[in-house]
Amino acid sequence: MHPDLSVEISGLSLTTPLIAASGTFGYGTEYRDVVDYSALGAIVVKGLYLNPRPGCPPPRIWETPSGMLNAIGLQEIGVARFIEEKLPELRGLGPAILVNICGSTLEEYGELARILNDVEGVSGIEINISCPNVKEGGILFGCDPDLAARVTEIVRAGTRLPVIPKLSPNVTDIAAVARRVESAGADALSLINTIPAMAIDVETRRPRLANVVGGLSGPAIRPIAVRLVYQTAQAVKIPVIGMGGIATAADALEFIIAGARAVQIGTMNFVDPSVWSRTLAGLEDYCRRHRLSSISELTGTLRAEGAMPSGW
Amino acid sequence: MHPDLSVEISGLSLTTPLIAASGTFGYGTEYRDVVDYSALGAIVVKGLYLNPRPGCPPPRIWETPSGMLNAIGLQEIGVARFIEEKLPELRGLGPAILVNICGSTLEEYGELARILNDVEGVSGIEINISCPNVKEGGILFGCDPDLAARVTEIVRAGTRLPVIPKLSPNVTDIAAVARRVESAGADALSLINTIPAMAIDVETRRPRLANVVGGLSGPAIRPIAVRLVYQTAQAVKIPVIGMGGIATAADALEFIIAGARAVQIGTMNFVDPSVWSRTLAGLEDYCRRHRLSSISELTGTLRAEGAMPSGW
Amino acid sequence: MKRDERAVLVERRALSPDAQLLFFESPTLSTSFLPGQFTMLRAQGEGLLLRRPYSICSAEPDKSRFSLLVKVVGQGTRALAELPLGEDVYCLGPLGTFFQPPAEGRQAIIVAGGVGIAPFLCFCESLAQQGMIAQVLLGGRRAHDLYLKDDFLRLGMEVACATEDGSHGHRGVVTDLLPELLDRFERAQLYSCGPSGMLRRVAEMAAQRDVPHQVSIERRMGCGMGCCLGCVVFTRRPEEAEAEGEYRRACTEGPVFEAEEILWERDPYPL
Amino acid sequence: MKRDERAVLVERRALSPDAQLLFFESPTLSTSFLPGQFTMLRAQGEGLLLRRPYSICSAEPDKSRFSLLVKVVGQGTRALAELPLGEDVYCLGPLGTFFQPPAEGRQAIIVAGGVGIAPFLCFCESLAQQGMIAQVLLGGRRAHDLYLKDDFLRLGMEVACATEDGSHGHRGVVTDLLPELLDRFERAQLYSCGPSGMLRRVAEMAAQRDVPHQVSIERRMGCGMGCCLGCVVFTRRPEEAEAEGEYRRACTEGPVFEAEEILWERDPYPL
Ligand SMILES: Cc1cc2nc3c(=O)[nH]c(=O)nc-3n(C[C@H](O)[C@H](O)[C@H](O)COP(=O)(O)OP(=O)(O)OC[C@H]3O[C@@H](n4cnc5c(N)ncnc54)[C@H](O)[C@@H]3O)c2cc1C
Ligand SMILES: Cc1cc2nc3c(=O)[nH]c(=O)nc-3n(C[C@H](O)[C@H](O)[C@H](O)COP(=O)(O)OP(=O)(O)OC[C@H]3O[C@@H](n4cnc5c(N)ncnc54)[C@H](O)[C@@H]3O)c2cc1C
Ligand SMILES: Cc1cc2nc3c(=O)[nH]c(=O)nc-3n(C[C@H](O)[C@H](O)[C@H](O)COP(=O)(O)O)c2cc1C
Ligand SMILES: Cc1cc2nc3c(=O)[nH]c(=O)nc-3n(C[C@H](O)[C@H](O)[C@H](O)COP(=O)(O)O)c2cc1C
Ligand code: FES
Ligand code: FES
Repeated sequence: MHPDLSVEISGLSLTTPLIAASGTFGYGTEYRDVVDYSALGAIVVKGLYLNPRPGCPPPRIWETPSGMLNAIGLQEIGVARFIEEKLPELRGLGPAILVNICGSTLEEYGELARILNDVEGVSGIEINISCPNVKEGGILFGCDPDLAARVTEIVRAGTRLPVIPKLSPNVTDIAAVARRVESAGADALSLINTIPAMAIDVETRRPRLANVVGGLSGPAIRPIAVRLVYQTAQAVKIPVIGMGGIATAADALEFIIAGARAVQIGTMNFVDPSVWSRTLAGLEDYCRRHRLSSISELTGTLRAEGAMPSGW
Repeated sequence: MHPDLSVEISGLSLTTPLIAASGTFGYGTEYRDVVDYSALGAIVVKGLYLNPRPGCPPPRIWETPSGMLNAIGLQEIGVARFIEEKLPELRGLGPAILVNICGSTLEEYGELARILNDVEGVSGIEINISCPNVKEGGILFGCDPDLAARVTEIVRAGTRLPVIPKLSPNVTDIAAVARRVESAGADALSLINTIPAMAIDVETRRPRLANVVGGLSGPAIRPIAVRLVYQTAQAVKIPVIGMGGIATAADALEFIIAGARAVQIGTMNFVDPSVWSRTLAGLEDYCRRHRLSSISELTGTLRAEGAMPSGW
Repeated sequence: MKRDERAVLVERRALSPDAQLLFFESPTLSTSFLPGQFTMLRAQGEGLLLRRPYSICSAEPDKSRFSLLVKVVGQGTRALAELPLGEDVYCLGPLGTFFQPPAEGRQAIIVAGGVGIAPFLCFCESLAQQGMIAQVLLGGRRAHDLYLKDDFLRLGMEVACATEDGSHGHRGVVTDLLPELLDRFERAQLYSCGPSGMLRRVAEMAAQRDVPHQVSIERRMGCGMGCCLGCVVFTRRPEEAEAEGEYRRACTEGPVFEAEEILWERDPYPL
Repeated sequence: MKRDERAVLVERRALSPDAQLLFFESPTLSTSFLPGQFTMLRAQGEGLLLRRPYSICSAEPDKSRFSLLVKVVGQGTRALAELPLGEDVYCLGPLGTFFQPPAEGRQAIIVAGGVGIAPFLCFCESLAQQGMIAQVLLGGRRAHDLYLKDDFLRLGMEVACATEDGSHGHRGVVTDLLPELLDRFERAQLYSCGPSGMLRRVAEMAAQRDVPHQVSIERRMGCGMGCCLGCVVFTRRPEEAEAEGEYRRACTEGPVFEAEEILWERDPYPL
């Protein structure tokens, strides 16, 4: 018997638990020649604001031990051009389409939610709350539980689509933020976004990124991401989508066992576009070996009995 | 001419800017056969409480991509046995001796400071504030700026030795914590302690660490640590000691250019005990090539002009 | 069509103490690319995360072979240079834009430095097949950095060289040789690839004399597929208003750009 | 004295599809260790961070050679198994405690399974030099897991084997063979190394019959130098009160412990 690899996330049915992470899969069509799209349950498109944005100057990326830094500055084409130019081609490809939205103000998030609400082919909204709030000196919405909740409320009010705030790892207490956005009406949560980090060219004494600070992604951050997913899944009742450095089925399973219903893959798709089919095959094999009729049975099944987590 | 590699940290003179990180160099004598101690400016000994502690059950460590997880649970012998059994041997070895202190209560930190104040051979106190506060449900002192400041005050009141709070990376705003402990009387700051993280054996569905969550160290975290040191050094006037995944002179230089006066090495000493002499030679070579008469001239000289850090 | 294709290292040829030509065999890449395009790959076990971009240097389609010119500058290039014969790598490609042959009646002038020489070997192969002879200017520090000089000569190209230490050809930078050629060929088409200082100098001369100029730009690349937006170059197309322009992707809208579209002052230190 | 010493791989001998004996040459390690001690190393370019612990298996001090028995279970052991001859590794050692020879009049009985066989070859070499003959019980899944059987025989040891599939010797676990030997030798000294289930079974039998038992314990290790406290085993020494005991380091107070000091129930799943 085939194990059931489909998952359901607050009304959103996905054929597989594998989702392309925002900002790493463009507007969804770029990898058509080399990725097996039938392995993808959904695609989250590059973060969109209301209007196009130029992004940061180069250099924008740098490789670090088992990770990569990026400071793209959310270069994007604006929601209108996305709907007009990109979405039609994307709709026919199979995976569900989730739109990652960004705002400089609370109002911008609300406006984006209303615009996307009626657009054919959009299955859900992921809210990128790791954006600077221009009205409050650039503090990231996601680093303040109140602001994170208000962004969620305003998006919730603007749309009937599933609303998925994407949490920033850069907070003292992720469970507190998770609970706040859950009460504010989130249907699910996704995490983690990249971790603020930097590198320096010591010969020139310049930062490796023109923006000085960027976001760290890739296998280096996986143990941090698994911990944050575990803490979040224990704090909320809504489904959690986990990500951070997934490269293999075993990595995806770590997130699922820690509490994720589905997972996203970003950086490792750059390294190896066969990651999707390899990972899906690995999940299927695991379900068979462990006699699971559905991958969903595995969510949150960490055997932490007897363990007494304390300081270390 | 020999470049001057000695550094001065709030009255503490170190022959080199390289310091052995707490918990990775035991009580200081273990590496005598294989490490060139003349390359070390100081040794921070394993975190000490007032009384001996058994530590966590095994498994206590796990390797991750370019990193390692540990949950030792602060197994240690208590300050009295340290002074009696370990310190006499350690005193003769050359590097300055810094004691890393831990407390379950505010009072315990104060008591340790008073005890160490008069002990011959102890040159300074590093305060490990990443310890659970037993009186407040186990929250780590270091994750609450108020508590971090109160720990610093109480230690400050108990000793004339230089007081160096060691900051936890697991906070939303490190600059805020840094400024609070600076006002509370810290002479210098060290950072970063390990980042909370976990890994799972998917075949058994058990955590890789008996304690479930542990601390991530090693090269994987270096870009995060450099960023935190940069933000901290810009927020305070007191000297900063940087660490996190340093493996080479270039890595140490990143921290120094980002704002550190000295650096600590932990995990990479396990991997390669020659890291000390290699790194020191590399610093000397760098000073020569860049015509620096003293390594201290390099602290905080990142050329970030023109860069406009914003979201990414 | 782009593929991620297994390629086996079948031969290597040393070019200098730190550069070599590596020959790979793979099913389709040797027949599916155009000169100027590149591929992304990493050698197994090199300990790095991201793939690295390499221009396709030459191809023997009948043998399903292509070559890459690799100069060791870091861990990824070192691992490739040390890859044992018979080992395989996965090559994602062909990627990016390519050099357009010169318009009727224009003389091709190529200015190349260092590893920037790589994409021009296959380009000259295709020019030769069409009976064209390009003027090839090669630059480097020392004589041994003038990679593939003899291969260009064998294809019938006219080659002139410059070295910084004067050990071969003109002593100085390769762009010193350009004015004379531009005087000689009134209707020229310039091509360049190499260090960014060289590219900018060529672009200035081309602009002064209003000569069309295709330039291949190097950037750090994360994906090569147009998705990470890590590889951008600030460009302004003729149809875009004065103040406008945007960051375009060297892996997708490039690496070969029309030089007049590039706003060089927007990348102070791009690598 | 501990050293971090360069060792060159000079020979390899396959023992089974996934195990081999690797011979290294290095200045002092072959003459400075005692049987039961280990060394920590990593093969270059294996992509791992931490070194891995390996027991020293045998030594030829006159040739400055020692051997390690390596079974492939993951990335680190695979890299070592694939290390080309002539390559070097840095070996930190000798580390840890060692097997004490049996007290006067006691018969040495060794129970070893899998890679737990490794430390006993040099131990038996030293027993043989002192004119002693140990009873060696080897266990494994199949015949080919009974590593080094012939080497023990060549040293004059008495060897008995057990395999789970019955392909060689007794069908079953190696501890099945122990009661008979303990009946035969009233004054015995037990030694064991191998899977933790086996060690616990031997320890129970030893305790029942009050036979001294030295056991070598495997733990994940971060440093091997006593500094990370990652490798601990819960032990209670005779002088410690009933309720006491503490976590001791397998790299420093071990890997060889007196079995009676180990509180097995404090490690439900130690690796
Ligand atoms: C389209 C394109 C085609 C290329 N074709 C070739 C080719 O045919 N042959 C060849 O040898 N190289 C080529 N390069 C350059 C090559 O990709 C880099 O040299 C390589 O990525 C360096 O990898 P590394 O791991 O060895 O060095 P790293 O450790 O990544 O870096 C070492 C040093 O090289 C610099 N560097 C990093 N990336 C680049 C880059 N893209 N260009 C220049 N310097 C860089 C770094 O700043 C650092 O100082 C090409 C680059 C591009 C974008
Ligand atoms: C004192 C001592 C002596 C040893 N002597 C030998 C020897 O002579 N020959 C030999 O082949 N091996 C020996 N080992 C075991 C060896 O260290 C491990 O097999 C090795 O660390 C695995 O590394 P890896 O990178 O291949 O596997 P990893 O990728 O680290 O792990 C692969 C699997 O092996 C398990 N594993 C990890 N560490 C250990 C460990 N210490 N013991 C058992 N399983 C482990 C992991 O849980 C995992 O499931 C010894 C261990 C110790 C502590
Ligand atoms: C180049 C790049 C661009 C990204 N852009 C976005 C973005 O626009 N919106 C967003 O929410 N996350 C963005 N991310 C974060 C990823 O979606 C993901 O959260 C993160 O990279 C961790 O997953 P990974 O380790 O699998 O890449 C970006 C990541 C990278 C590497
Ligand atoms: C095994 C281990 C034990 C540690 N114990 C302590 C400790 O007792 N007190 C403390 O302040 N930090 C402790 N640390 C943290 C280190 O001192 C250091 O902050 C951290 O490991 C980052 O540096 P690194 O990447 O160079 O190891 C420990 C780290 C490791 C790996
Ligand atoms: S390399 Fe990723 S967009 Fe060009
Ligand atoms: S391995 Fe580090 S203390 Fe034993």
